[in-house]
Amino acid sequence: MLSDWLPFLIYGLFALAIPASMIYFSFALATRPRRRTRARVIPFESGVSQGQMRPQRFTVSFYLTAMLFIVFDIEIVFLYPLAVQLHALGWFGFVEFAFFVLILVVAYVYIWRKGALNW
Amino acid sequence: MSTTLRHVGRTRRWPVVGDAIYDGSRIPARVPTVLDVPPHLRDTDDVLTVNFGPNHPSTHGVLRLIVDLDGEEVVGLSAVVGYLHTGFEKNMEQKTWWKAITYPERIDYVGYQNNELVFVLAIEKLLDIEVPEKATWTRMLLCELNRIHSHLVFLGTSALELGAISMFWYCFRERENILDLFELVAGQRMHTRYFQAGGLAEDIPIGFFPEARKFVENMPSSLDDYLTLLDRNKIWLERTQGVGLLSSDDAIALGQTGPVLRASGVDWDLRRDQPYLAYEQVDFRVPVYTGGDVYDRYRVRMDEMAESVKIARQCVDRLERMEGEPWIADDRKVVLPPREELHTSMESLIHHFKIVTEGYRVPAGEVYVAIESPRGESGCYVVSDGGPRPWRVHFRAPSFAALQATATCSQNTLIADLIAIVGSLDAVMGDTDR
Amino acid sequence: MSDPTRLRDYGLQSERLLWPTKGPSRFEEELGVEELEQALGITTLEKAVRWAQTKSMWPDTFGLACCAIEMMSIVGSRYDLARFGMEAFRSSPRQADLLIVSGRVAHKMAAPLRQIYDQMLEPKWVIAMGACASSGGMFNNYAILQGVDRIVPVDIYIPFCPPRPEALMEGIIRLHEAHLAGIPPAYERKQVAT
Amino acid sequence: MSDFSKMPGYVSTKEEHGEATVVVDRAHVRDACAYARDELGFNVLMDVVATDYLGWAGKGVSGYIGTASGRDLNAPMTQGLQALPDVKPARFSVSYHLLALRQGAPRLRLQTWLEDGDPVDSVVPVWPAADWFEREQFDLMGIRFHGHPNLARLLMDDDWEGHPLRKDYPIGGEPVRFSPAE
Repeated sequence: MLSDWLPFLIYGLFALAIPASMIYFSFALATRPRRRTRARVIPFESGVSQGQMRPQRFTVSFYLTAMLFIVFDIEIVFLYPLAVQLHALGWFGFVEFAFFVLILVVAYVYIWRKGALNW
Repeated sequence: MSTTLRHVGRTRRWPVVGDAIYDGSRIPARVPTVLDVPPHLRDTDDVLTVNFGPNHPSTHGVLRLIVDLDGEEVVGLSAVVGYLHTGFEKNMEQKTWWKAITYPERIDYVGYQNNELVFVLAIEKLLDIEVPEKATWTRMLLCELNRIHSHLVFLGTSALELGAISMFWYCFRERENILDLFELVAGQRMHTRYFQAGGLAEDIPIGFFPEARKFVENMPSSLDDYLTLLDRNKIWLERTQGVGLLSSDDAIALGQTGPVLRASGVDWDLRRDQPYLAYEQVDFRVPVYTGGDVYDRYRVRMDEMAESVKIARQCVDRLERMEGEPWIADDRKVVLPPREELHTSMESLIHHFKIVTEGYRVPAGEVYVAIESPRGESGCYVVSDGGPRPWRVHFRAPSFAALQATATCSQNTLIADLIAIVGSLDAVMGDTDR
Repeated sequence: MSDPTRLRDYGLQSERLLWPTKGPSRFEEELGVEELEQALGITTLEKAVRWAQTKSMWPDTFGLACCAIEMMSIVGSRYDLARFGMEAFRSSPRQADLLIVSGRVAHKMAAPLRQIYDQMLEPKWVIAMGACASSGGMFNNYAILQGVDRIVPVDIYIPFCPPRPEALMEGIIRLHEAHLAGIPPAYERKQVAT
Repeated sequence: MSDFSKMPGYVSTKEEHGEATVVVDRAHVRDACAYARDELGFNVLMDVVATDYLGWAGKGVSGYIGTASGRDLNAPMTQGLQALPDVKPARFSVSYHLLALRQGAPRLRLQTWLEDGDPVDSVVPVWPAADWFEREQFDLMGIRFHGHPNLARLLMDDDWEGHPLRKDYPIGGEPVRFSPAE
């Protein structure tokens, strides 16, 4: 049992070790500033930033675009299992998935006609 | 040469500022260079004020734009300049004419030969000195090479900002060839200080013409490469066409000159309409486009590069036939006598001493000379009191006028287009802030 | 060691350390090659960190005037700063290690320059590129700051107006050598509040 | 050289080095510019320049050997002028360089003379291009332009005192030290 999971464990170990070492070394070897200057705290605004930017309201179109992106991006995640098993599923898988994509195309045409895509 | 001016001559009767400058003008009414936030947005919280500040990768130097954004759309803009104000004019008043020639190159540090030329032409106009043929043609050749150099820097950096990163490396490859020519003829890549009042500082070295011919032969093929790279690139066309519109009347009212004016449909080029140096003996075409957007300014500069290569070729042909001719006037009051003459003639020694210690004297008077620099009409207003030092020098900077059009061009555009607009106006901050 | 403010106090004669076949520099002859590391008291890890820092020192796009055009051409294909791993010109000071002040600094630009320097993270270096940044150059007047070292501690001064790309590269190589030899950045040597 | 005498506030004309200069009275600058633009067709304002003539020809005419008060050898350029230039009517001159975008590229310089502190009418309503030119001359030379929509410092810092390009403003900078001993 363990043997067929061993490669996965080694791979997981590496996947864990590399970011952990990066995080550790970036703290261990970093050279600390002697004193926290005010400039370090305020945001970088091409050299002329007065102070902390007051919380600003963003228009809703940013949020809308983000949501649309998520909807159509997650669609690709569903493609992976299909791609792996495409040969095994054969025509059934293909038709099944064509229907799934069709639904999303309907959604795409809807938001396109509603004008949510142009800014 | 076409002398009828198609789009020009329509002088409109312009009402007083307050209501729109004239019907159809897109210049902001209250202050021509500041785009005000529309009243319905003015004191709501939707407007986000952003500093397109002095240290920004896409502002080509230390220009600062205070941009009011409604989401991604630019609703307010005001430019703040002066972050590179160097006090050229004050310094030039303290130097003799001879030393002051070094300063203008640093004003517009991308089109530096043209700047030096405009000051030297102003001195020569006051002095009324006769410049030999070879010097005039060499100046024309170097200024045309500098125009290509300047447009290459424009193309490289503005394409880089719009994502065509490889254009930067192509343009700077050609630019290095031009800088080799400058180094060959004047000893230094930039700020060559090669023009004197009366001609050139030195004769042209022997190996210059084969190199210049080699550059002039294979430059057109590089220009075609750029066109194939960019002209049918959908992203480039999408980002530049229809962006930053400037009508011909707005361009004239805002004092635009050069490629920005020619891209707005006004057929005006000082090299053809007010020839200086020897431009009337050279055959070239002036590209004019009527779109008035970022794409047409880019097309004007691309065609101008091709025309400049043609002019450079004609200059090299002509200069090769002028092998032994004098390259500087021989008016001893202004021009240093040759070294070997100092050992023999007493007058040369005295002239040499007077010029070197006190500087030559330019007769009293005021003069305004204008030439076609890569960015537009670069003028130089010189007042002399007859002494060895200029009394007042003022440079008319094309970039200074170009930046006044940012408010007009950036109406109802997105912030991403602002980068394309500032890039297309091709303003050099040293030129703007003097 | 006396107040370590000048390079000479560290005995660095700016011999080339990157040039393997050059043989020991006078600095190493004085101390003898074997006990070089004990004498300077640096551990191999420290040396490895220094080596890593010199190999990817990202400059900040701080182009002011004519030197900026020459700084741009050093990224071009002929001089190619990518050989030193420095072709990524970062536009925000948070990600930049090296501030190349290329051009004349007007008084109006002095405050943003200082703010950007403060916002850079340690270890950070400053190269004053060109005569105008190093000493105000030919603009000895009311508008220009007479030398950037009035507001930021400078590591390397590069003469010429504008410096050729080779001159800028020479400055960068010297900076790498100084860092490899263990010389702390300017703000530590000159005890300047970062 | 076409006749400019019908220009409002016309004072005098000068033709030198092939350039026409029309001196206009300070109070009629805007009408003169509107006239130049509408009637004479100068539709582009190229440049607005202010010049400070404080101490003009102050050095006097130098004799063959040094000036009347002797020659200051360690400041070589103190020798006087060979000929006294013409006397200027007032301290400041503001010149408007105009261009007509038509065949032959006719150019004109409209010049007004004023003392320190005298206001001049702004020509922004005539040419919008004048906005920054006038702000720069106000910033560097201290010329007040009445009716300018946004007259503030352009090139210098907002809290800068004095107008740097005036002749009585010191050049600033530092005395150059040639040896560390000084």
